[in-house]
Amino acid sequence: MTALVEVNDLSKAFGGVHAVEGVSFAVDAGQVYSVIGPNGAGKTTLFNLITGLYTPTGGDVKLNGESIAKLEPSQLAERGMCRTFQQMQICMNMSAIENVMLGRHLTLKSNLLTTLFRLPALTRGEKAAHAKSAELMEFVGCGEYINAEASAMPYGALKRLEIARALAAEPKIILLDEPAAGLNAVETTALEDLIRKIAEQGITVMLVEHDMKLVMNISDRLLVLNYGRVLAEGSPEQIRANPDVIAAYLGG
Amino acid sequence: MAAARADPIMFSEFLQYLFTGITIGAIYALIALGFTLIYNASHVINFAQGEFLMIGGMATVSLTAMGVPMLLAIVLAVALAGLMGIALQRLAIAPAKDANVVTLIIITIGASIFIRGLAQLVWGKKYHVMPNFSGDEPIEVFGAVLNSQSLWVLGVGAVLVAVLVYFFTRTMTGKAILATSMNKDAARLVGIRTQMVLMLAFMVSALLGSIAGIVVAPITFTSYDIGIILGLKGFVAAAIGGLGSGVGAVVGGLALGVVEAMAAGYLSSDYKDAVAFSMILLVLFFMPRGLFGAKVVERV
Amino acid sequence: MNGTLARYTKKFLAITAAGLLAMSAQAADPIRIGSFLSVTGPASFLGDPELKTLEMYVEKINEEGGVLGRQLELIHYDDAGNASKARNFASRLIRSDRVDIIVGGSTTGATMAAVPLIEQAQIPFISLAGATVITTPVKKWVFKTPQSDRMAAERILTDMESRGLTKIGLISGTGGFGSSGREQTLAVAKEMGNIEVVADETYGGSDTDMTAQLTNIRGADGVQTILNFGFGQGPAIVTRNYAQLSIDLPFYQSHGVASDGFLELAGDSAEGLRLPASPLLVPASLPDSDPQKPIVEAYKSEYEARWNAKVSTFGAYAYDGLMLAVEAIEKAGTTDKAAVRDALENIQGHVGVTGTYNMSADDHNGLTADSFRILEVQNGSWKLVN
Amino acid sequence: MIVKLSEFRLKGLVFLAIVVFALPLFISNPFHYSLATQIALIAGAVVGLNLLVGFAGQISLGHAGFFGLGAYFSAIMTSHYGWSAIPALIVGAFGVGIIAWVVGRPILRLKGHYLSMATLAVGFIIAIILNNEREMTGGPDGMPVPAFDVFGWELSPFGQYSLFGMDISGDLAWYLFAGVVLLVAVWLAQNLIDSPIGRALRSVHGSEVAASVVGVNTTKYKSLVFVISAVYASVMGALYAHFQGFITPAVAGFEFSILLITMVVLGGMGSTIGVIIGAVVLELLPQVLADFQEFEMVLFGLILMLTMIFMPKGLLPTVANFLAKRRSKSAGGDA
Repeated sequence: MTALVEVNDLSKAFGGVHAVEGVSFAVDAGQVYSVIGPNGAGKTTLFNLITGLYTPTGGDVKLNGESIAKLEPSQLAERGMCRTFQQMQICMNMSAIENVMLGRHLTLKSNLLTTLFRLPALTRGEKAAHAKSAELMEFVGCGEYINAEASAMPYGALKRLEIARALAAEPKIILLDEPAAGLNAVETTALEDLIRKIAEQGITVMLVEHDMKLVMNISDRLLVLNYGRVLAEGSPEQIRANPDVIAAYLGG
Repeated sequence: MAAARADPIMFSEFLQYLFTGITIGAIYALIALGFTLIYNASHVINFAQGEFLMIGGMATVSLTAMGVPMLLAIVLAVALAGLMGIALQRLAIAPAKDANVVTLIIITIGASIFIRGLAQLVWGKKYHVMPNFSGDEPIEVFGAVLNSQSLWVLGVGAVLVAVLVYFFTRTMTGKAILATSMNKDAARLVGIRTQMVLMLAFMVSALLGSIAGIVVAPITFTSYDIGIILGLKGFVAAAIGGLGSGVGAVVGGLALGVVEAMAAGYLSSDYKDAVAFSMILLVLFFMPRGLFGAKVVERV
Repeated sequence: MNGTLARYTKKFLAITAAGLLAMSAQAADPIRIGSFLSVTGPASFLGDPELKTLEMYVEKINEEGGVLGRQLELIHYDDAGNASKARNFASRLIRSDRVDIIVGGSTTGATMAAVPLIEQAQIPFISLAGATVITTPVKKWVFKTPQSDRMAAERILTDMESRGLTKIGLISGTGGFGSSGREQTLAVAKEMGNIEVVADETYGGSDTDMTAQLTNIRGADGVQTILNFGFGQGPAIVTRNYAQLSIDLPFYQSHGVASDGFLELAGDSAEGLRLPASPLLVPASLPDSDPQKPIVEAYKSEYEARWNAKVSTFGAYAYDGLMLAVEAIEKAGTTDKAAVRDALENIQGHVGVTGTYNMSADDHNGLTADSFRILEVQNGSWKLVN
Repeated sequence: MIVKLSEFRLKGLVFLAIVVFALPLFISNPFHYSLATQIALIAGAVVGLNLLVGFAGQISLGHAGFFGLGAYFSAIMTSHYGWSAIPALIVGAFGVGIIAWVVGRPILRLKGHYLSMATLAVGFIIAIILNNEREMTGGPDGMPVPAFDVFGWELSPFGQYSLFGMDISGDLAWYLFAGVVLLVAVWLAQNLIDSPIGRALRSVHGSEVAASVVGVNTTKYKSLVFVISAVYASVMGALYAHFQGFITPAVAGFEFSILLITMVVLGGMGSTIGVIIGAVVLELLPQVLADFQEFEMVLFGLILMLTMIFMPKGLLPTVANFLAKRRSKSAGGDA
């Protein structure tokens, strides 16, 4: 069986500085796969490379065996890859549920004629998208904001809203960039449950996270980056026992 | 070699277009530098930039007409423009600091209409002449002629650029402006009063604009509405060079001036402005941030 | 909705009818003269003296007892040289202010934008703009006071011909005046046959340097003289660039710059250039027998005394426009629009500042090319050549 | 709990319809109709521009170029080639759409001020061409435009018509026509906004990255909205030309472009009714200020500046916000 995501010798340099260098790993379908490492280790850069925001300077990324290194983010979404961001990307000019409905974009057939004259086909699609989005908001735990404007929502709820939007696209794999950052203990526990529920639906989850407790609890496998290179890779137990990792975290 | 006989004439024509282009280009460059200064400090495109030019020229002309000696008139006019720059930042830009980019553009457009309206009330609608700084006798070079005032424009332009370079690399204030432009919050953390810096940027930009307005007035004449088109051309030059780049502003200005003159000379005077505008589209097509614009990596 | 409309229409008609009755009842109501002028904007050098002229002469006429025993009321708007604004203000003058006659339209664009409206509303209109198209073909309600650019072109080219200059380097502004003048010059040259335009360059209204265009003209094959058609500050820059390049070909400008303001801007560079103009610039050189002399002198001295500014040819267009309107109203004996229009069309031998007007059913301008005098700049001032 | 999907969707449109049809009860002068007609047509173009600027967040400083192209295409085809106005308008809109698409693809990659610059350049080039091609366009002095005709029936501001058995003046007829055109323009714009396409457009403004990672092809949508707003401008430009009866290249000029975007920003970006208010204010202001004569320019600049400083979000959103706050305050007091 081939891995869902396969990263091969991936590198990215910004004007001579290597943010990511020679990174290789594979993620199997259905896994919760976490990327950890100290600040500046290249975790977000790695995510940006995988999701098409950056073009790699070397190496390759494969999704389901297809090379995706040169594709646009929107093309990756078509292939079932979705993500959230460390610095949240919520459309503050839209209502909460519209943000989630945006996630339905690829599943909605939009045609200029039906749109302009608001023909029944469009209203039907919109009603369904609305219902599905409301359901997803309940699922991620921000059901109380269904009729709210995004700009009126608190930080924690926005983080969950962003996950709901990614889920709305019905992805095969979802990449979460520091979903627990800025959350309190209660919210973090809720997030942990949410990630489990997502994984239970068969969606592969990739995670960049600083909260070690969360990461160790839910990950199937971990990748440790340091200075843009792979320091270690393995199960949570293996990582916990890895002397290089301990040195990097404690000594660094 | 049949064309050899025509060569000297062709060369002197070319030289003539070049002189014309460089002179007008130097003016554009000075205006573009004003845009760049304010853009760097505040990310605002100041559509009232041309009005500083107008204030410089008109105030000098009206003061000399009142009998004030030329040099003193120039100093007063520049000071007036500087005050105007400060007032613009304090009264119009600072109170709207949370507004988005387009809103700020409209505010500066409102300000420019307001300033122009005031100038029209005070100075009237007529065009005015300012004498050349050093005689009307043109200088002849290889069959092409150069207005002596062009040399003033180029010379003053070069001095201003040198002063700006010194200001930004050698003085605390200049460095503070640069630091603020790179990262406002960090600048504030290290104790830079960013509002003060913004005010300074507007003032320096106004000084620059008014000096440009004074040195070009003998060539272009001056009137209450001279700032519109020159301001616009300055913006064009700044965009060609890359917003925020001092080198870009100078190169962009000169390039725009030379292209205009060459287009008028060799292509069609009807379409010379269209040629200049096509040039921008072409530049931006290949270099979306202008010739020397900073490459910004979007952080997500 | 429908009922409302009907009611509204009835109401509207009732008000209009009442208004008409009221108007005819009070004969002492002022005569309303409407005007839209380019008082600001790029053509303000036209609109500004025109407005000043209208204001001072309406005042003066009122002091002297008005017209038909009624006072004049001037209602004026600034179109800033913008054609849509001009149309709007024309509409406002006709429909809201209900003026009796319109004297205005500083530029051809502003005039032409208002013409369809004026023709429909059937109100006499005296334009102050120059282009031939305004009165050719004749439009029933539209008249104009300035000579057309075609006459200017004829006058200039004839003068050139008489000096043996047949190869012209033409440079013109891309604004309405320059562009229409260019077209007329090309057309007249073609008709005259022996005149050839060997270079044809243009410049934008706010260009600051025309050296490149002049260099091109200088290099044109066999060029003998240069003609600049344009107005605003552009021609002054052309003149200065011409002098800087030390071009020694005879230089002509159009009537668009026939003002002392131009001489101030162009300075010494203007020395020796010729242009067609009204005698307003040289009243002293007119022979005493010239019927225009007293009128020109009076206008000049009155204007300059009142505004403490140099008189300009463009203000004179407004003077002639106002005086033609007054004469027509007096002749018609009423402000009835059709009667005033007919009177306007029949004006003969009206001596104005610009020239002597002889209107007719197929000439709503009433001037000939002879009304232009050729002036030359000598020692920094205008001299009458012929 | 769930769904208020389309309940109040067309609130703005209904409000606008009431204003449009009630206005004849309050104005009593053909000049006012003429002004109102002109405002309605310009407002239609502004509604289109708002799709681009307010919803998709892409600045255009050259939109008058498309307005002018539509106006001149219709003027030229009807006066030089004997076309009827409707086909001229449609073919013109189609052509302008294609031009916008061709131009839009490359320049919409640009961001922020660079996009402003590029659109400004496009607008300028169009205006320069209209100014220079005298044979076709009449040059800077402009050209007359025949009356608007539908299947041989002419709509002229100077005519007399009968509608449902009632006599109405040409001015009123044009006003009603322009009002209906504006309502249709608003309706189509609202439909577009409240749709997957509209969401995609707004997301390009809200967060282009977010849009792209859920599969929105941002380049495609930016081009689409650019084309749509250009077509709006073209159609309104054509109608404007026929209404005015005479056009000059100023309809494609830089100043008019700035005026259009100022209407959007002043009224309230992203609010369809707001930008119409912006158009109304900025068209009426010069009429009001005309009485101040030489102070007109100072006052106009001052009013524009102050409004934008104190209402940076635009007139309508600021007022709506203020009312909402007061309402919630008084509601809080009741509770």
